[in-house]
Amino acid sequence: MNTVQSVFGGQGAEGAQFLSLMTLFTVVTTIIYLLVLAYLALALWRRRRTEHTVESGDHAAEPPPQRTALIGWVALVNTGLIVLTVASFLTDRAMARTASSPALEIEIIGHQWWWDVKYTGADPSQSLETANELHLPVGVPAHITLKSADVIHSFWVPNLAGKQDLIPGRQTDISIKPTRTGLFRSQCAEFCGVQHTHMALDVTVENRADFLRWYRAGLQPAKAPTAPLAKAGYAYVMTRQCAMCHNITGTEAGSHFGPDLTHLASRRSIAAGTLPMNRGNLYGWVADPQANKPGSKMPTLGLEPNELHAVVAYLETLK
Amino acid sequence: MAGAVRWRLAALFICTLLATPAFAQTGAVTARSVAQADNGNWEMPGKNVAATRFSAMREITPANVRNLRVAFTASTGINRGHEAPPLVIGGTMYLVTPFPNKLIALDLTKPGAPTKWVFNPKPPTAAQGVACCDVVNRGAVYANGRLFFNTLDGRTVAVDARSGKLAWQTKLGDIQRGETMTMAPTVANGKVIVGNSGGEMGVRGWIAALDTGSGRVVWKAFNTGPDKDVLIGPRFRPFYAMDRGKDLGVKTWPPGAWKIGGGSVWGWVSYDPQLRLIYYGTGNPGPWNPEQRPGDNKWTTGVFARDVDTGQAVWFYQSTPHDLYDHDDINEIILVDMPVAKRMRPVLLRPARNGFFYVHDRRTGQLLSAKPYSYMNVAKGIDPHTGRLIPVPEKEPKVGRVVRNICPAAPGAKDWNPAAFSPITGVVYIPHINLCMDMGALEANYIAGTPYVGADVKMYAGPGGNRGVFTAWDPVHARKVWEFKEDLPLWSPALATAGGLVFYGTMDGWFKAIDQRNGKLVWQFKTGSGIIGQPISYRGPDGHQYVAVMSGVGGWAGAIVAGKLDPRDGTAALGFVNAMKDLPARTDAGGMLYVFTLPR
Amino acid sequence: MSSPCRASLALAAVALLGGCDREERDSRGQPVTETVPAGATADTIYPGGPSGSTVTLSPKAAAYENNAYHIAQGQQLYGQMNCVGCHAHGGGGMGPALIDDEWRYGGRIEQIATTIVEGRPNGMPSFRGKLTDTQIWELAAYVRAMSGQVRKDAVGARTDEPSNTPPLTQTRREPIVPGEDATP
Amino acid sequence: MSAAELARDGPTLHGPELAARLERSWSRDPGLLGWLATVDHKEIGRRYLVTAFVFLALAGVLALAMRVQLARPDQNIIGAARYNEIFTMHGTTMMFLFAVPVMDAVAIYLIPLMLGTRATSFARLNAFSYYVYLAGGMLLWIAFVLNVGPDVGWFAYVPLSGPEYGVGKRADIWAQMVTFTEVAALSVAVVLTATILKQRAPGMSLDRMPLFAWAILVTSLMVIFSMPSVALASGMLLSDRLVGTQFYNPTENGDALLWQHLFWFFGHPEVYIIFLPAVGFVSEITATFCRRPVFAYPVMVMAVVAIGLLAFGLWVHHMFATGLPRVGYSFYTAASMAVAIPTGIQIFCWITTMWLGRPRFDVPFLYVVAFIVTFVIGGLTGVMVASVPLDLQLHDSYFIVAHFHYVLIGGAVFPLLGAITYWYPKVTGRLMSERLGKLSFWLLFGSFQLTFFPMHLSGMLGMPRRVYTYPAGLGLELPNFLSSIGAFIVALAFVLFIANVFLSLRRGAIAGPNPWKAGGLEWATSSPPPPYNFAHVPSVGSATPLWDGPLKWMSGLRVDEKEMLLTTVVSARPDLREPVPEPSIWPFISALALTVMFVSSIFSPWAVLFGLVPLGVALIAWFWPKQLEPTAEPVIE
Repeated sequence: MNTVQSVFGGQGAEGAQFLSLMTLFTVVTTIIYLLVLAYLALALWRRRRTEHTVESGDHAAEPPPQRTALIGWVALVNTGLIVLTVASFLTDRAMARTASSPALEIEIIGHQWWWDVKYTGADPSQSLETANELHLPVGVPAHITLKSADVIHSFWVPNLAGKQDLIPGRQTDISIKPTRTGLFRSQCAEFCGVQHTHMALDVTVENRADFLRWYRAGLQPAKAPTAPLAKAGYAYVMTRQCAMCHNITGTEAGSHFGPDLTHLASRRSIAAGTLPMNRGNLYGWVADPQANKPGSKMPTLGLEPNELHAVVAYLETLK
Repeated sequence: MAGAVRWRLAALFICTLLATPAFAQTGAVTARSVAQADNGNWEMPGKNVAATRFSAMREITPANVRNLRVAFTASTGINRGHEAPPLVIGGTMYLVTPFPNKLIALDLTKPGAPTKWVFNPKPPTAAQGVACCDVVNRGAVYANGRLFFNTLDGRTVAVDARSGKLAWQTKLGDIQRGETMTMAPTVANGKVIVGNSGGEMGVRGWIAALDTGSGRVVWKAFNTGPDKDVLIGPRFRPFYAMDRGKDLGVKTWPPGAWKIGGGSVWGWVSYDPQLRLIYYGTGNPGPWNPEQRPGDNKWTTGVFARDVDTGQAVWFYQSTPHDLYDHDDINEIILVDMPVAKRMRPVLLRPARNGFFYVHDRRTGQLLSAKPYSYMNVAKGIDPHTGRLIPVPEKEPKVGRVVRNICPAAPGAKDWNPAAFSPITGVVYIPHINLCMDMGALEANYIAGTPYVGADVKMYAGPGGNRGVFTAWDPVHARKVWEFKEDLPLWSPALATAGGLVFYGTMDGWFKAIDQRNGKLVWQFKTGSGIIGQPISYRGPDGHQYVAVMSGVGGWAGAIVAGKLDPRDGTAALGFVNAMKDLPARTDAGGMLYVFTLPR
Repeated sequence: MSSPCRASLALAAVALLGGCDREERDSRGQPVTETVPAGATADTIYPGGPSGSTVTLSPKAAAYENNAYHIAQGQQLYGQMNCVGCHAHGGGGMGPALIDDEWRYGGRIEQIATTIVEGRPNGMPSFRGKLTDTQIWELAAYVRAMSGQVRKDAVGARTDEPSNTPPLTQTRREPIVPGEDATP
Repeated sequence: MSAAELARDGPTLHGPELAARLERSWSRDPGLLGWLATVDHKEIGRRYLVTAFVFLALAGVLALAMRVQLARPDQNIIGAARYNEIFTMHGTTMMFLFAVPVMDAVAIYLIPLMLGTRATSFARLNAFSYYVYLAGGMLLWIAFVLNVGPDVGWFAYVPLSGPEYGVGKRADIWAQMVTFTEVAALSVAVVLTATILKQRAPGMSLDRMPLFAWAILVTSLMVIFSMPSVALASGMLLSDRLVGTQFYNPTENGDALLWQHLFWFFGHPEVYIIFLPAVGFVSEITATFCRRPVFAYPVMVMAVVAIGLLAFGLWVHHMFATGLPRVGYSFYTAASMAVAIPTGIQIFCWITTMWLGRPRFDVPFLYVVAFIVTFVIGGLTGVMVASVPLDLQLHDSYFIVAHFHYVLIGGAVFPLLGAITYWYPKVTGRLMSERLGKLSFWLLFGSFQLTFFPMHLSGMLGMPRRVYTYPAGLGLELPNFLSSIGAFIVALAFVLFIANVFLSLRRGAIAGPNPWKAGGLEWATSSPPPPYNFAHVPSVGSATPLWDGPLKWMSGLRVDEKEMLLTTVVSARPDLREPVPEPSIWPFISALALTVMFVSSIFSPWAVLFGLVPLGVALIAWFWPKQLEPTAEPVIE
């Protein structure tokens, strides 16, 4: 059983509430199901003392015990459903309460097939923008505002909480209070086009100190490369196709059509979870993105080998 | 040098005092200009460093203006927007044309004013690709025998006024990053003050002072970024708390956004010789989409006062923190002395683009009055204690939703075309516009050298259906004296004369004169193309009063004609085409100087 | 199925055969032998008369001209590569209008592609090396769609952004008479 | 000719001579034109059935293709774009071209026989509906073959299916197919409602009507009230895509959720439109194979009506993740829970019928038992996803795929297969083989669980819907592999069932009028029934007429003209004689004109205008009144 992307994880406050409600529902529904099966089995294979069939002449008869059994059954079903409804309503309210005092404001904008994650706050100069990754401090309730830039997507981290759709023209939100640290994987849950499959998000829940260290590192602009190969890569990225679509804070590249690459090398995956982050995959992705993620908006650039080495060398400096 | 200036000021007081009773309102103590005396020349676009645009010539009066006739005309041979004023120094008139920015000298002493010489700075044609709102130039300035003006590709050029030879030129802007220069420089204390334009191209705004002799950059101050770039030091004491703090040029922006945050200086610079301070406004923050740049976005859309010699900032007032609607604050700044609570105070008057008429004490930047001079529904007013604009929240543009009926529209209640101040009536004559717009914000991508706007705009006439308004504003009592409607937006500046007239032009080519006291139309003349040029008045070699203006439609409002745009797309020319669909039928492009005088 | 059904099915298949290439999605943009013909200028005078057949269209034109997928990608690139900043939604601004029938440098798809690659002296930036060949041809296909040159069933009616140009499906076809492209 | 000389089916005319006279006036002329012009509900019902099963087979093949692609992680057998087309076609075909039409098919065939009448009302409208349905299906599948098939999901959420992101004509074709199928479904609903309310055998008052007829009545009313919602939604989508209106453009104050509300207001009643006829099948089969009428008839009827009403009140549970106010959601949680009560009651009554009766384990009854075992699991997972906190985790995951396959295949397809086995002798005159039936049943039941139960697990392991592949290492390999294996066995079971249907056509045992000794009126006529169904109109004294003593027959209907008897709505007392429309080619031509109009209106809005002219001509010809000789109306004794 994987612990990275599963509703059984329960590492978030909402996730835990989901598990307890799910067990209650499963128990009640299983009891009802067993009752039905038992009644069915008995009805089919019981030794017949009396029968009310056409052959026995009184097929229209409806003996009273069955009528009372029917009323009893309706009562049982009603009470079962009422119990479940009330339990569901109470759990829903409990989940809503975590939204009461958010300490972390995050804004996630869904694009066709990647996630734009912004840590906004009172002080705009301390806001951080990254892509396809979400870091959360454990125990701190985070309020995430969800917007979409094109079609409807759905933000779902099974281990932490339920999903919420990202709808163009509307602003939905979700509150998550992670209770245990860990590395999780989230995936878009609303069909959003050709590459809906490869629109994942790496979620990292860490203790407060690690989170602040990551956050401060994220605020630093990209360091200028020093190695000659990386410098050649930097020149290619700034003067050719890459700067037309990507943003690398601290450099000339400032377009938001594609994901932010400022700290690409410190992420766990490439292209919204399509490939795990390592040198080989960086080569594979930059050389021919259409092979790994056909239909993605990143075109196959047709790089010369030396250009490819240079670009990958530069990308690896974007820690 | 200082002594001479003071003497001339005294002389001016005396003659204005004499003139005042003839036209004074009933007993009101009017504002008085601090400008130098009028020597009949027109040496800088604002007529003087106080930017009053007031000519002391009194030969043409409402009585005889009826028979004003054309003295001579001259064609510039260029069909774009002519926003520059003709300059007259001695017997020569100098014209600066839109791109390719020719400087033409006409000899006024000979009949028909033949051309003496033409100076061609030859800016590269590619510069036209990064000029956001028509390839205009707002004029040159004359000082110590030289003419200084900017070329579209970002060069400040000094030309010897007699020979037309190049004295020096300094490269300041880079068209590869979308930077152009269209403003008219100002000469203050031996320095040429210039700034860049390109707020729509993600350019970082700056203002620089060049030595008039050598063209060396004496100082340069950016309008975003850390305090050392903005030349903010110990002398900086903004009046209001919202403008105080360390490195606000970085803190009020998302990380790195200030590097492409706009705040360009493409408007007017005024200079107070006594206080040795220059006053100028900063442009809009980039991109237009406000959600992409949370925070107050210091130091955009505000007014700076700087020491002319060192460039150190003395005070700053932000008219529109976190500007939502491209309300650049670069409009003209008129320096006058005015009675405030019965005491004469040195003030500066600003009919700002966000629709408020600001009066500040020009020593400290304190806001003395700020009343709307045009219809607006995007702001509730200015909080007198904090000096902060109070926006209307539901009018804030959001990504993914169109916000409708935003008044005033992006060009504001009045765009760049400066008003005129008449010390005789103490009233500011404001030719401005009455437009509203629908605006939708989009996520903007920064690609150097391409537009960085992120908004979809569509403009239309404001309440009343008229697109232009001419307002006479009494700064002392902060109220309208009179106002009349114009069908087309007024994109031409005003000229006030001691003769009691105000001259302005309309976008379909009428050059009009109205009476300063009641705004009645007393004379008009149909020129060949729409007028967005600055009218001037000068004493000709024969001692008579002449009035001159350049006719050639263009600019942002006239882009539909100058650029031959398609009216079916209302968002064209950043939304202005939707409001000017009838303009192509009423005027065509042109480029002609008209000079008028009374018959001899 | 009984015979009449099979007959009508075959008939319908033939009728709709034209539709299949309109929606072909090749996101990779296979490189066709010939790239943008360098130096192809506006329809110009051929000294000594046009050489043989009239202007030969580039083989790529057919792949992009009426292909819905490429036009849709071109529409997104038009917004994201800041073309909308200068040309607005076809009405023009800093740049000339694109929805009218005046083509200063030629209105055929390969001429538009050449304009995008080379740039033009009066301020059109050169995107050579900045956009891939496919992207440039997709942009050229969309620019042609703005003035109604493209078949109506290949274009999307409107974008989901605020804009008030008439829907592309209703844009009246502006005639381009080969060789008579308007010059200013 | 005076009333007396008119030939009538009475004491003077009966037996084979009457049958021959009726055969002559009720049969249609042979050949293609006759085939296209038929108005016989039995022939139209058979065509619907065959066409629906063809589409089932096509969509089934697509399902297999999807399972091949998903058998192992990170496979690329089918490209992303093609896979999206395939799952869209699978969903759309199953919902719009198989599930609703196949229930209509069985209803159109059986209702007149069950009610003891000779034809359906609006017989030509019935024929028209089939052709419109066929045209819609062909439009979708021809487009799919020509690489223009929709790829936006069977629900086509905007803005993905909108003008900017829905490239080319793909989403238009989906939206127009919806227009076709909903015109067809509305027509059938009108036909069935009128037939049930006005043409029941004399004496069959509302409380003696077969439970299947009740189910079809409620289903038809649900169609009439829900289909216009999706018609409006798809019409607005088409105008957005073609003429540039702003209904769904969020930036111009349109709203992406408007589509979801309108679609699901139709979407949830739609799944009950598929489920309620199956409830009718189960009631009929349970009654016959337990040898007694279903327990608590009025409670069963009230349950069906309750489901019909409640179905309109809970569509927002499809939209729990769209950020609507959370207190509002809890009303829909309560409504979704409430709809489980009538279903629970029905389950109890069926089992009580088995308890009181003596169940005979023939194939149809096996399907009913399988239905109960499977559907209740689906119903209970439905109760789970009715709760907002649970649905926020389970929505749009494979848990939901498991849930709706349990309620749709378990809840509707199992009873359908049982119904086909049960009424096959009535339609063809021969019994299906019991041995092959049981083999295909057990194979289907076992493989169904193997295929769809693991999907609950893969859903909870975070596998979203509509993904063309999944990464290794998430524990999804085993459940997906099992599902893929199961899917092929389900396909094999279907092939066996179809083989049984074809083989029994010739080799099945001769059935005779009532092989199961059932109680319904449809077993009172021969198998297969003659074109006129009943020589004499039967009259009914109880809910199960064949079980309660010999049938009484009425006479007096004309023989030389097609005529049927209308009865009053509540107590079914004889009311009027109604002439039955003659076969006519015009419904087919009207359907053709409608098809040309709908298909060409995808390409140009003017087609809507110009297309009305041929359609108008065809409709006028269709409704042109028939010249009946004026005859006095005798009073029936």
